Amino acid sequence: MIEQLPAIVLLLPLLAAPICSMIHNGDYAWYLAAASCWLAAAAAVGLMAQVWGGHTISYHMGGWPPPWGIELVIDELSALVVILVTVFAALVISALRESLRPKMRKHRHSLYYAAYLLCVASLIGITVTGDAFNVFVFLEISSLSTYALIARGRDRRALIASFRYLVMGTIGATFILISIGFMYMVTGTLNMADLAERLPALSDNRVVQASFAFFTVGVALKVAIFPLHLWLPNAYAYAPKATTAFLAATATKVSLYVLIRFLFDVYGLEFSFQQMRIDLLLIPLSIAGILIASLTAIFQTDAKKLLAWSSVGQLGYMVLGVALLNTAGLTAAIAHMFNHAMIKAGLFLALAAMIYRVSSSRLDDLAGIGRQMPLTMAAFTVLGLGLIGVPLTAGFVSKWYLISGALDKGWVPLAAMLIGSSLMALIYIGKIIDVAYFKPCKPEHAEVREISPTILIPCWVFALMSIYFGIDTRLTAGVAGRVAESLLGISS
Amino acid sequence: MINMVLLMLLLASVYAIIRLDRLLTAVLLTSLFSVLVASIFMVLDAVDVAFTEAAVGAGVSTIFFLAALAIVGRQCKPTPRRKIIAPLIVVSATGCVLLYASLDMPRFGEPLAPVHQHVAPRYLNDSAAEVGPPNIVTSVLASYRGYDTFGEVGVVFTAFIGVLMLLGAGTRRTSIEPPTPTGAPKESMRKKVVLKEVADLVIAPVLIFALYVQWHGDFGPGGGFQAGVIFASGIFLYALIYGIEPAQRLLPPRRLAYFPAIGLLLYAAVGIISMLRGGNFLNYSVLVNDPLHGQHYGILAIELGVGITVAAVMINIFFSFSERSL
Amino acid sequence: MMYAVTTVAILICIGMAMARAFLGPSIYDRILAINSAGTCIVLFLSVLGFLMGRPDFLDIALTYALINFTGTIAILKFFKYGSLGVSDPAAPPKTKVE
Amino acid sequence: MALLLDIVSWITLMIGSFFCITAGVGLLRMPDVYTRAHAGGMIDSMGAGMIFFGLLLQAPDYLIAIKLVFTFFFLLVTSLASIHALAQTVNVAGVNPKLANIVNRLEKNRQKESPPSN
Repeated sequence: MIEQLPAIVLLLPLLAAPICSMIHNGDYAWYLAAASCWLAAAAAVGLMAQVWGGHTISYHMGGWPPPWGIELVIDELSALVVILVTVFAALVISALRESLRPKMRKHRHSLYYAAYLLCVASLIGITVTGDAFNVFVFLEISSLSTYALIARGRDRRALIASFRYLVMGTIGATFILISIGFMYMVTGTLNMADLAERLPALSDNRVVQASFAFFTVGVALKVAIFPLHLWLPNAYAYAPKATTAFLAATATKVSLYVLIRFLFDVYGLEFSFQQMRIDLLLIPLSIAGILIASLTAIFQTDAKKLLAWSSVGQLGYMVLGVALLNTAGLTAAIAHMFNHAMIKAGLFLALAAMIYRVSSSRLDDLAGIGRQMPLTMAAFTVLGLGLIGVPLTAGFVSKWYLISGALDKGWVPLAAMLIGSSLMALIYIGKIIDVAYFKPCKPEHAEVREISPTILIPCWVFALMSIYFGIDTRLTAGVAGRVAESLLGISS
Repeated sequence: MINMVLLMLLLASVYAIIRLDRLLTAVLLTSLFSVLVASIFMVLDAVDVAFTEAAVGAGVSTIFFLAALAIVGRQCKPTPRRKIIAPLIVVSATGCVLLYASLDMPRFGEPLAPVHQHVAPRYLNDSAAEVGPPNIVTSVLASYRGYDTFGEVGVVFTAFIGVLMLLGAGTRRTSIEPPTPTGAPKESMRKKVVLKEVADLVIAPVLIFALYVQWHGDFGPGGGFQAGVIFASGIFLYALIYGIEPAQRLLPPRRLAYFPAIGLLLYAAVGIISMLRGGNFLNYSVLVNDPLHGQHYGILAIELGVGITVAAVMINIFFSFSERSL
Repeated sequence: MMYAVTTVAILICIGMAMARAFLGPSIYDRILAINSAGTCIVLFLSVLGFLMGRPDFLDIALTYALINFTGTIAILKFFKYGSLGVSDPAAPPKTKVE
Repeated sequence: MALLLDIVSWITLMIGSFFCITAGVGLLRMPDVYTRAHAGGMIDSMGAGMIFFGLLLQAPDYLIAIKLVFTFFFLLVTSLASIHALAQTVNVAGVNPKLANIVNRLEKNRQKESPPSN
């Protein structure tokens, strides 16, 4: 049983999805979906327990040894990402039921949960696999299900946003496929560990270089690295309320995980950073992304778009951490993956609760909501402080590592810029808090009440997690530090 | 030599698709393009791939394109010049990188290329003893890399969920009278008679051929995916000749909507049974006492799952599209 | 040898049919030309199987011969009604089915 | 015997090829849809028929032979039916054959040229 865990964590949501689609009663479908998500989360915690301390599990699909068959590989990094995906999926789906209820027919709910589960399963699949082509297969599932989820948004603009994402996502996926094909062409294998063994000898081969270029661009599209982020703000802004919380928390993070995996493990440190000098590309782009996205966020009048632009900026932090190429930077990137996912999921969920009550995400309409919905807004404030990076919240931990990574390199201006950008986060989060607490409430929203506990509890769980992981950093920064050292080849 | 000629024809068809501005023509030429690609795959000896391309690209996707055109209209607006620039840059950059990479690629058909040296020899030499089917492509797809195929079925299923969420299904509308065709009704009836007779003649063989492809996949080219597509196209033919309503009476959409999930679950069930019998997921060798027999049963079962899912998804999508365009 | 000559003849025919598909002028010409090109490709695939000594290529030819028909009918129907879902008067009466 | 089969195959394949090329030229050079449909039908009937017959004589086993027969049969039936349907659609859409115009014109010319009857 225990040795089957890598397959089980993936199969739980993947099998619940078709069953959900067959259940016409949306309520039963929700019970099944939520149960499978929570069980998968438990399995993920079990996986983490097995690999804790730097062990690796290898699971041979179909009993065929790699590189002939497909291998699932789980180490601390992938276990962390699996926990991120499953736990947050479980928390968000608990809230999803309430936010879906009024809009669709019952059977539509079941289909919605099925698409959601497929998305969860595919993200897990991408994370746990040790096979390059398998990454692509599950990337397809995740893309398709994400398009469907986004397109179910409030109005026609959701369809347009989804279509844009579809076009860009397809280009990205094609690039990734070309890249994997090229790698196979020159090595004859698809297994990641096997590729890592064979690629260094071919570092002068132009096919490998081209595959690297295609891969970076393709994944950068999925991660939404500046300037390939154009699909993200609209997709997040027009996606259905609570779904945004899940997508913002997990989808881009898993893509970033793929980027880290391939840059460090498959292509190798030397090839990626010393021969191709990917850091020279990523550092300026991520700095530009942080500044421009934060500035744009400040000038947004729509709360959802504001948070979406803030996501682009926060992804910049993570990419910057990767590109710094020292232990502190990489620790920051990985820890921030987890912390930001947690904070953004909570923020979007709290926002979803407010939108659910006032049916609009414009800042003007949220005026005075802090008095009508004090608990939701309090959670939002706590999470917002985390996003800014106030001490004793999770956001502070990752920013601290990032700044020390910049200082390790001796780049004081960069550290100053990071503090400056945190101030920008203070401004845009402050904008929402200001509107919510200190503006008079609109008369038509005078009747607005507190949201039901099904959404409120997940919100507060995220908020409390954000504080807990600001104090106890064993799971986030601890794992991230060990992973960073092993990725950089430093034996501790 | 044949390769070069086919590639020239392929280029010509691509040029035609780009140059002709009517969408219907573009759809027609796309189907031609797919057959040419299938022929090239054939010349390259990739029979299974050619099979899929011929069935999907030339048949089903043409029909889906048409169904989509019926919803969105036939004309496309001319793209303004400035909007062409960004895609042009992306495409040319991609082309340049591809050309750059082609400088170091192994020579065409080179037996010493890494692809033939590392993983492939075991598939070629040992698959008959380890897995069984004479068609090595089937062994690789269904057993060695069965998990990928499972994922692909998942992709098809996800597409189904997506279409169902966006277009809806089972929303049977009251029948709308078909617009009377311009021209002499007598002649149009006569046309119907010829087509109907031919369709009656062809539909049953198409379905039987689909079953042949389904069960013959171990030996020759084919398998669940191709079989599903061919089966679906037989149903399309029925729906096209007799109209969508009789086809839906034959296959009620409400019940049909279960089948994609059933196919996927059948595939997974094989994997789970092997897990219960102590092997890893999708390890068919432990299904029965003799590993080779286990592989055989496992492959047959999962191919059936693939076939059910693919056929049901295609038919469902077709119904959703056609209902929408009424 | 004889297969090679036939293959060349068929390829020439495909080329000419494609030229007609490109030239048009009416949509009917294009449908006709593409139908003919499809037939030629079926012939090509069959002969190619013999040329390369792999007659099981015939499966693909057979598939395409069957599927091409569905495609052409779909095109004609689309052309006539502007949709694929219209029921035709030639449909069997409701009582007959089931 | 084998030689005889080879010779017959050669002949039929060549006839088939000839029909294919002729039909291709017809597709290109014929003046209107109806006449081109005739050329297109030629590929399906004579071209395909002869080539499949030639191949049939060379078939190594029964399965192949049966598949050849089936392919030819379906090709013949389906492709000719679609050409027929196409021609019908063209006719219903109101396109007149060009040759008909020529015939009409000739008719008119003759009427013009012939001296008035009274």
